[in-house]
Amino acid sequence: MAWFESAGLSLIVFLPAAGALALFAVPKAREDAQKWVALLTTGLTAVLAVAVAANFNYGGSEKFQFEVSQSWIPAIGARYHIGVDGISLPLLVLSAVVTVLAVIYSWDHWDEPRNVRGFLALMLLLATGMNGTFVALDLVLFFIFFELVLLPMYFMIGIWGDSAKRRIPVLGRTVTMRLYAAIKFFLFTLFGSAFMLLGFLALYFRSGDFLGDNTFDIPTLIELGSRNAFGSGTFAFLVFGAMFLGFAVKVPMWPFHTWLPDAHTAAPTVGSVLLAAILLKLGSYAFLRISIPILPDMAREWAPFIGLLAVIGIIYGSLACLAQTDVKRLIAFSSVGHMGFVMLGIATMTDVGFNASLIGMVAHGLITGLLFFLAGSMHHRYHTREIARLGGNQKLMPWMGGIFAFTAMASLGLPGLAGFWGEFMSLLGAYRPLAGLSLSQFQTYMVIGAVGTVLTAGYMLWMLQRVNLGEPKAEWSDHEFHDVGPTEWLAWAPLIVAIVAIGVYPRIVLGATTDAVVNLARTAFGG
Amino acid sequence: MDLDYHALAPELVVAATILVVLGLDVALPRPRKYWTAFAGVLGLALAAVPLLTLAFGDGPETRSMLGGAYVVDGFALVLKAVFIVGGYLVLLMSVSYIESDRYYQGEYYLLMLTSILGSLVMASSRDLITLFVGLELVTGPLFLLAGWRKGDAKSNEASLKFFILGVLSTAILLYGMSFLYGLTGSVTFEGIREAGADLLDSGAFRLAVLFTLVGFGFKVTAVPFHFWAPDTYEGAPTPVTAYLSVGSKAAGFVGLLLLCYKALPSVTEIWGPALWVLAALSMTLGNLTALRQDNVVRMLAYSSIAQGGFILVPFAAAAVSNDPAVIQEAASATIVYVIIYAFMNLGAFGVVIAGARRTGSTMIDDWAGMWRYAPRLAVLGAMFFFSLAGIPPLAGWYAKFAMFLAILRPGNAWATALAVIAAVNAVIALVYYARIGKTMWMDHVPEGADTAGTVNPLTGSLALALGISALFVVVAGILPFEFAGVFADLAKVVTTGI
Amino acid sequence: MVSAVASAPLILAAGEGGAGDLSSGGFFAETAWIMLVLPFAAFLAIILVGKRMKGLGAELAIGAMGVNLLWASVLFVQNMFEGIYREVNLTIGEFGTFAGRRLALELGFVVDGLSIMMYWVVAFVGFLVFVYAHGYMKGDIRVPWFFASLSLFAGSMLVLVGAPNLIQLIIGWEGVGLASYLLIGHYWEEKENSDAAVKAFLTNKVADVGLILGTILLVPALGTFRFSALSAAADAHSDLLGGVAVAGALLLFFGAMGKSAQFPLHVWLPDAMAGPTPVSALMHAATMVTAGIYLMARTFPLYQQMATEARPWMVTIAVITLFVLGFLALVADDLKRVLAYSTVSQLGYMMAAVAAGGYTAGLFHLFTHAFFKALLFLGAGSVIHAVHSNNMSDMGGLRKEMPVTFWTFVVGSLSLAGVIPLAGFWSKDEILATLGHEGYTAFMWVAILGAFVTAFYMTRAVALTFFGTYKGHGHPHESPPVMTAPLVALAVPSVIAGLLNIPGVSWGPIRNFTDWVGARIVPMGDYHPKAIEWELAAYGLIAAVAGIALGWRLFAPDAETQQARDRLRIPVLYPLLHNKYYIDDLYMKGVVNPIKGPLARAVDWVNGYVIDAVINGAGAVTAWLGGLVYGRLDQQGIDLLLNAAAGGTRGAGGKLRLLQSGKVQQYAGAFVVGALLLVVAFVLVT
Amino acid sequence: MTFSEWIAEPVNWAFLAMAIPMVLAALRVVTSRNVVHAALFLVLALAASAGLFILLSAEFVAWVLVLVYIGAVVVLFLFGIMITRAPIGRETNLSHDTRWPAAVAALGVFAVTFWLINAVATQMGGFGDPLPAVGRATATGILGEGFINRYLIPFEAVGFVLLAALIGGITLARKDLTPAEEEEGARV
Amino acid sequence: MVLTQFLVLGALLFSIGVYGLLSRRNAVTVLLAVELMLAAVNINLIAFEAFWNTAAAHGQIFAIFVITIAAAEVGIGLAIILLVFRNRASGNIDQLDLMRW
Repeated sequence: MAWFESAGLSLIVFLPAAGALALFAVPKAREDAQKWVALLTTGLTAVLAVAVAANFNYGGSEKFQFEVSQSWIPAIGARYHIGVDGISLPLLVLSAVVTVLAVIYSWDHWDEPRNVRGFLALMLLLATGMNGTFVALDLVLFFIFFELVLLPMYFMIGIWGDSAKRRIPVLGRTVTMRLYAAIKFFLFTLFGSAFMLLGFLALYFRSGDFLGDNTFDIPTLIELGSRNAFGSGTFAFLVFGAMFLGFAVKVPMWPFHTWLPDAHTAAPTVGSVLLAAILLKLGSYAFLRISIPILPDMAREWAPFIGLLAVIGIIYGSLACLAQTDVKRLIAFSSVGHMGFVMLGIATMTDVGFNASLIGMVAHGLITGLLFFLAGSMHHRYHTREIARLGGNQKLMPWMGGIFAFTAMASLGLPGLAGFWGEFMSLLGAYRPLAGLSLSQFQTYMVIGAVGTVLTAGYMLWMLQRVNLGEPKAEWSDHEFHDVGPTEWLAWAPLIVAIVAIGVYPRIVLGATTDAVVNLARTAFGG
Repeated sequence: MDLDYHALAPELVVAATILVVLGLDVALPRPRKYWTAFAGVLGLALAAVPLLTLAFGDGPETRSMLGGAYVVDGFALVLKAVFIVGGYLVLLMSVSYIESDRYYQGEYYLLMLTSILGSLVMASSRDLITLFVGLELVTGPLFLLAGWRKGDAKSNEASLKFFILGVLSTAILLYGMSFLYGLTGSVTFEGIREAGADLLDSGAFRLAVLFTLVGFGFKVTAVPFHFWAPDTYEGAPTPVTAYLSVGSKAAGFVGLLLLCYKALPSVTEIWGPALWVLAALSMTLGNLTALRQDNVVRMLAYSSIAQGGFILVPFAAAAVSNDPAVIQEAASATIVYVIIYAFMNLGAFGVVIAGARRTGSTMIDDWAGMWRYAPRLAVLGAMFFFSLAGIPPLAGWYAKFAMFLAILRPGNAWATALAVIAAVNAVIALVYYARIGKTMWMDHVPEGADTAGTVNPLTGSLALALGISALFVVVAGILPFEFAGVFADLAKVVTTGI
Repeated sequence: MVSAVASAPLILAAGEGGAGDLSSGGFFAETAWIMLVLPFAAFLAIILVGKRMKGLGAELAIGAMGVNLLWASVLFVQNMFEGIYREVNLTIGEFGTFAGRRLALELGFVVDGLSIMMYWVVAFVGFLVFVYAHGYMKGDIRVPWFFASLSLFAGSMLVLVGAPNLIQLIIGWEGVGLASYLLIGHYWEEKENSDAAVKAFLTNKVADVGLILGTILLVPALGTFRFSALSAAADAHSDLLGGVAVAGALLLFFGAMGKSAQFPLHVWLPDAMAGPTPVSALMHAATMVTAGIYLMARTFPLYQQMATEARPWMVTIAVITLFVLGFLALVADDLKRVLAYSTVSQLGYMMAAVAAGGYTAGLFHLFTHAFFKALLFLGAGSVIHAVHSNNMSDMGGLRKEMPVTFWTFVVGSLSLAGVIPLAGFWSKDEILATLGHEGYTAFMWVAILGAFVTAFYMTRAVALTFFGTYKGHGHPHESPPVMTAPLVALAVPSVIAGLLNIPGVSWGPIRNFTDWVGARIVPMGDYHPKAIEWELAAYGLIAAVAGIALGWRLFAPDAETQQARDRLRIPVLYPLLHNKYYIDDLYMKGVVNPIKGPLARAVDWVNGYVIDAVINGAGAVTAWLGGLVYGRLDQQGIDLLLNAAAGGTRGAGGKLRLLQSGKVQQYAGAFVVGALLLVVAFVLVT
Repeated sequence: MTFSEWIAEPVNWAFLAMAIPMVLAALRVVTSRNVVHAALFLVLALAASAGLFILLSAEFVAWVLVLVYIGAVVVLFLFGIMITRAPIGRETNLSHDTRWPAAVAALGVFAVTFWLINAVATQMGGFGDPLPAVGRATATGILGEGFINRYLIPFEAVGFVLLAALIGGITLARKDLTPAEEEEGARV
Repeated sequence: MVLTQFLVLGALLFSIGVYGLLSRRNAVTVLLAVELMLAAVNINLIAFEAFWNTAAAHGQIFAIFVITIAAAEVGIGLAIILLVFRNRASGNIDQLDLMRW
C-alpha cells in the first residue's frame, strides 16, 4: 500500500477536479451519465478518505501522516506539501463524505435553470478546494485551496440561488437575493483573504531571519512558533491580526458574519449544505492549523478578544434567530451562534478548548448540513420558507418532521447527540483557560455562553413548534405531500447515524484529535 | 560590426515578414488579401523559433553586440517571447475582426508587425537612443491603427487623442532623456548608472529621471498620464485595443524595467517614491473608475490602468531596499505580472471581440445571460475576468502573489502601506470583474436578444487565440513553477550590477 | 495541600469493583447495563416496526420494562440483605488534561444502594404505568410514538440513575427532558400543549445551565467526571475541591431545582399536565421529577462534608416550595393540576430533607411518594378516562360508579396526607425529625403546617371528585382491569412501604431502607432517628387530621354546588393563588416576551441597519466614490477646477465658455501638471 | 563668470542674435492668429536653432534640421493646413478663449526647470566654463560611423518607423472609395 | 558661451511649447507647438554634446534620431488630422467629445 501512503491524499484532493473535467466529456444531454460520473468520483473520494482514516496511526495523531512534499513553485519556496494529522483528519473525512451526500441529494433535486453538468462540476471543484484546504501544509497551497472554493460557490449562489427580491435596509435598494448574496459572499471572503495573504507573506519573510531561507512550510513555521520565534511585538500582532481578519470572515465571527445569513438563505440547497458543513470550518480550522501554533504569544494576547467576539456571536446569533421569519435564514443565523462556541473553544487556548472546537466543527457540519437539507426539501415541497405559512409539518410529512425535530434537538446541543460535546467542552475550556489569561473574564464568557445554550434551545424549540407542530394551514389542504424520498433517505441517513454515533461515542472524533490538540497546546504554550 | 545573426534572428524574421506582407499586399488582388494575415501569423510563429534555439541552445547566455548597444540575454529573450506570443494572439484575434469589415488588411498587419518589431528592439536596447527609437517604433504605428476604423468618428477621435498625448509624452520623455544624457555624459545605461550615483542630490537629475518616467508612465497608463486610454481603447478597433493594453503597455514596462534597474539602480530614492505614488494612484483611481463603467471595453480600459498600478507596485519595493535579493525579486515580480497579465488581458479582449460579434454590443448589460446561449464564451469570459481579479487557481493569483511578495519583502512601512492599498484595491477590483461574470451568468437574457445563434462567435483563429490564453491561464495558475523559476534567474539578469 | 496529596490516591482508587464491606453483587449486578439499554432497543424497534404490530408497539415497551423490573427486583432483593457496590466505566473519548490527567468521557453504570432503589422504583412504577397506559391510550392517534417516547424516557431515566459519572448523568438528564417534552406535547396539534412542552424544556434548560456549570466547576478540580471520585474527595475534605465546593454544589442544586420543580423554577410542572395522564403519573410525579433529588443524593457527600454553607439556602428554597406552592393546589379546578402542585410541594419536602442533611429521609419520601403519587395520578387518569374531562367541576359522585378507583384514590390521598400508618406518614415524619434535628426548627414547623395544607387540598379533591353528584356528561364507568390492576398494585406499597424504615424496628434479616440506600462507596454520614419521635409524629398527625377535617367540613356537605368551590374565593388571596403568584406572568412578560420580541427584533435590526449597513454603506460609498472619480475627476475634473477658479474671477459667464474647452488639452494639461507635481514633490520637497 | 564678462564675448552676441528672434518666433508660433503665419514662425525658430547648432559646432545636425524641417516637414505642415482648409491668411482665434491655465502651467514648467538648471550649474562643475567643443567641428564621419556601427539597430528601426508612417499615413489619409468605385478600380 | 545659457533657452522653448500645446485649439497648431518642444530637446542635446565634447558624438546622433522621428510623427499626425477632418470638416480638437462619457 505504498502507493496509498504517498498518493492517497492527492487523490482525495484532485479526484473531484478530475471528475469535473470528465463531466465535460459527457454530452450535455446525458444527465444520468453526468450524475454517475459525479457520484463515482465523490464516492471514490469518500472511500479514500475513509481509507485514510482507517490506515491512520491514531497513536501518533499529533504527527502529520500520509505526507507528501514535492517541489511546486521553487522560486518562492512554496512546496506541494500535504498531510493529515488528528486535527485535520476528521474534517477531511467530513468534507469528503458530505460531498457525496450532496451529490446523492442532488440526484433528483435540481433548481432552475436546470444545468446538471454545470452544477455538478462546480460542486466537484468545490470539493477539491475543501479537501485541499484541510490537507495543505504549505501556506501558499493553503491559500490556493482556501480561495478555490470562492468561484464555485459564487456561481452556485448566483445562478441557482433564490431569486426573491429583498429591500436592503438603509440603502433602500431592492436587490435580487442570489446576486446580492453571491457578491457579498465573494467580497467578504476576498477582503479577508487579502489580509490573510499579507499575514502569510509577513510570516514567510520573517521566517528567513531564523532559518536563513524563507519558507511557507507550515510544519516548519510551527516549529519556529514553538520556539516563539515570531515573538510578541508589533510584527506578530499585525500578522496575527491580518490572518485573524481572513479567518474570522470565513468562520464567520461577529461582526464579520453578515454575509452568512444572506449567502445561506440565497444559496441552493446543496450550496447551503456545503457552505454550512464545510466552508465555515475552513476558517476555524485555519486558526488551529496556522494562527495559534505559529504565533502562540499573539494567540494568547488576542484570546480575550476572540473570546469576546465569540460570545457576542453566541448571544447575538441566537437573538437574531428569534426574530427570523424564514426557516432557512433562521438556520443560517444559528450557525453564527454555533460557530461562536467553536471560536470560544479556540479562544481558551487550551487543549480542551481546541478539542471542543474540533468536535464542534464536525458536529455543526453534520447537524447544520442536515438542517439545510431539510430546509431545502421543505422548500421544495411548500415552495415557501415563511415560518408563518408552515405548521403541522409533522402531520403532513411525519418522517420529514421527525428528522427535522431530531436535527433541531441535535442542534440545540442535546446531550447524547453530537452537538452537545462542542458546547459543553468549550464552556469547560472557558472555565480554565490558558494560564495567564484572565480567569474572571473567561468565566464570564462561560456564563454568557451557557446562557446562550438556553437561547439556542429557545429559538430551536419555537421554530420547531411553529413549523412542525400544530394543525397544517388551510392553504395546504389540497396539496399532496410526498414524505422523505429515497435519495433523501440515502443522503440523510448517514448524517443521522453519524450524529447519534458521535453523540454516544465521541471517540470517533476525539480519538483522532486529542493527542493532536494536547500536543498543539503543549508546543504552543508549553507545560 | 559585430553582429550576431542568431541573436538578431527574431528581429530579422519579423522585419522580413513585414517586407513580405508589404510585397503581398501590393501583389495580391483584394479578395486574396487575407494571405497577408496568414503571412503575418506565420512570420511571427517563425520568429519564435530562434527564440527557442537561443534560449535552449548551447550558446552564451548573454549575447552582446554593437559595442554593448544591443544585448540578447535571458531577460530580453523572455520579453521577446511575450511580445511575439502576445502579438501572435493579437494577430489571430484580428483575422476575423479585420475580415469582417472593410479594413486595409495588408497595411493593418504591416503596422502591427512593425509595432511588435519595436517592442523586440526595446527589449534588447541598452542605451537611451535605441530605447527611444524602439519606443517610437512601437507607438508610431499604433497612433495610426487606433484610427483604423476610418469611417467611425470615435475611432478618429481615439487616434487623435492618442496621438496628441503621445507626442506630448514623447516630448517630455525626450526632454528628460536630454538631461539624463547631459548630466551623466552618457547615453548607455551602464554609463548613466555609473555617473548617476553621484548626481543623487541634483535637482536637475531628478527632473531628468522623473520626466523620463513620465514618458513611460504614459505608455503604461499610469494615473495621471492615463487620460487617453479609455477614449482610445473604446474608439480603436478591439484587436488594436487588445494590443495597446498588452503589447504596448508591456513595452512601456520593459522601458521602465531597463531604466530603473539597468540605468538608475543607484538612485532609487528618486524614482521609488514617484512610482509609489503612481502605483497607488493608478490602482485606486483605475479601480474606482472602472466600477462605474457600462461598456465592457471602457471597463477593461480602466481595469488595465489599475492593473498597470499593480505592476508598478514592485518598483516601490525595490526602491526602499538596497538588498540585491529584494531588488531582484521586485524585478521578477514585475516581469511575472506583465507576462501573466498579457495572457489574461488578451483573453479578456478576445472574449470581448467574440462577445461583441455575438451580441453586436459591448455594453455589459447586453451580454446578460450569455451563458444560456453561448456557454463556452461565458466560461472563457468568467475565466479571464476572474483571473484578472486574481482569484486562484487562475493565473492572475500568482501575479498578484508575486507582487505582494515583492512589496512586503523589505518590511518597510511605506512598502507595507502600498501593499495594504494594493490589497484593498484587489478587493474593489473584484466587484467589477465579478459584475461581468454576474451579468453573463446570472442575469436574464434581455428581451429581443438573438439567442438563436446565427453568428458563431468563436471562429477558427479567435478560438485558437482564446484557447491558448485559456490554457495558459489555467496551467500557469496551478503550476506557476515552470516559469517562476526561470524568472528568478531573469531578475538576476536584469538587475546585474546593482 | 497536605490533604490534597493525601486524597489523590483515594480519588484514583475509587471506581470499579466492590469496596469496603460492600459486595460486588452477582450476575444481575454485572449485567445491569441491560436495564439501561433495553428501553432504547425498544424505542428503536417501536419506531421501525411498531406501526405494524398488533399492540402498536406497546408490547415491546411493556416487555422491555418487564425484563427491567425482573432485573431491578433481583437487585432490590439482593440489596435488602447485603450492600452491593459495582461500578463499570467505558471510555467513550478523552480530551484535554485536567489536574494532570487526561479527562475521560465515560459511559457505564453503577450498582449501589441508591441506584438499585431508583432502578426498582423506575422499573416498578414504570411497568405498572406502561400496562395501565396500554389500556388508557387505546384508540389514540399515535400509540406507537407514545410507547416509543415512554421507552425513551425509561431508558434515559435508567441511564440517569445508573450514571457513574456526571457526563452520563447529564445525558440521561436531558434525555428525560426530551422525553418529557415529547410526551407533554403528545397532542401537539393544539398550541396549548406544545406551549407547555416548550415551557418544560426551556425551564429545564435554564436549570441545566446550573448542572452544566456545576459540572464544569467540579470536574477540572478532580480531573474526572466520576461520582465516586467526587464523593471520595468530598469525604476526605480534599483541597482539590476547596475553592469550588460551595459554588459547584449550588450550581448543581440549581440544576436540580429545575428538574425537581423547586421554587421559582416550578412553573413548568403544572403545565406539563397537558400530557396524557400515564405520563404525568410516571414522569411528572413518580420518577423524572425526582431526578433532582436523586442528584442531590448522589452528590450528597459534597453537601454533607464540604458545601455546608450552601445548605441553609437550599433548605430555604425547598421549604418555600413545599409550603408556598402547596397553596396553589387549593384553588385548582383541574384534578391533575391539584396533584401537580401537590407533587411540587412533596418535592419540596424531599429537597428540604436532603438539603438539611437527611439523605435517607429524603430518599425514603421519594420512595413512598413514587407509589402514592403514581397511584393518585393513575386514579385521576382513570377518572378522566371515564368523564373525558380534567376538571373537577365536571366530576362528582363517582365513588359509586368507580369503586376501585375511588378506594385506591382514597388510600393514596391518606398516604399523601400522612395518616398513620400509611407510607406517607412515616416518610414525612422522618423528614420533620431530620429538620428538627439539624436545627431548622422554624422550617420544621412550616413543614408541619404544609402537611396541614396537603391534607386539606387532598380532601377537597376527593370530595369534589367522588362525593356529591355527577356534573359531567355521559355515564362514567369503572375503567378496565388493565387500568385498575396497576391501581391496586400501587395501593399496596402506598400502604406498607412506610414500614420498611421505622426507626428502631427491623424485619429479621431484611435490612432497613436506611441500610439499603446507605450502600455507597463512602458513608453518607446523615442523621437517622434511633426511635420514633412520638411527639413530633403527633404534631404531624394532628396537622393532617386537621386538614382533612377542615377540608371535609368545607367541601363534603355540598360538594356538588358552585358555592362549595367558591368557598376559597377569599379576597386578595384567591387572585394571588389563581394567578400562581404571578410568577408565570413575570416570566412571560418580564423575560420571555421581551427577549423573543423587542430584543430579538432589535438585534435583527442592528444586523440589518447597523452592521450590514456599514458593509453596504462601504460598498455604496465605494461605488459613489467610483462615480465621483469617474464623473467628476476623470471626465470633468479639470472643467470643475477651471470653473472653480474662474467662478471667483469672472462669474457665471466664464463658466459656460470654459465648459467648452477642448478635452484633449485638459488631458494634456493634467499630464503636464502631473509631471510637474511629481518633480515639485520629489525635487523641491525632498 | 559675471554677466559683463559673458556679454563681452562676441560669440555670445551671436548667440543672442539667434536666441532672441528664436524665442520671439516661438512665441508667435503659439500665439499667432493665422495658421500659416504660425508655421512660418516655426521655420524661423528652427532656422535660429540651426544657427545655434552651428555655433555649437554641430554643423551636420544643423543642416539636417534645415533640410528635414524647413525643407520637408514645414512643407508638409503647409499642405496639411491647406487640405484642412484652415483659413489661410484670415485671422481667426486659433487658441482657446481661456489660456491662463496653459500659461500658468507653462510658467510653472519654466520656473521649475530654470531653477533646477541654475541649481545644477552651481552643483556640478563646468557649467559656467566655456564650452570646450566650440570651434571644433565634429567630423561627420564620426556620426556616420555611429549610425552604421553602434546605432545600427535604431538606424534600421527608424527606417521602419518611416515606412510605417508612410504606409499608414497614406492609408489613413486617403479617401476611401465607395464599393462601386472600388469595383471600377478593380476592373481597371 | 556657457552651457547654462543653452539650457535656459531650451527650457524657455520647451515652456513655450507647453503653452502652445495647452492653449491651441487647432490640431495643426498643437502639432507646431510640439515641434517647439522637440526643438528644445535638440538644443539641450547639442549643448550637452558640446559640454562633454566626447569623440563619439552621442548627443548629435541622438538629435538626428529625434529629428527623424519627429518628422515621422508629423507625417502620422497630419494623416490623422486629415482623417478627422474628413469626417468632421473641422481641424479643431475641442470638438472631440464623443467619448466624453
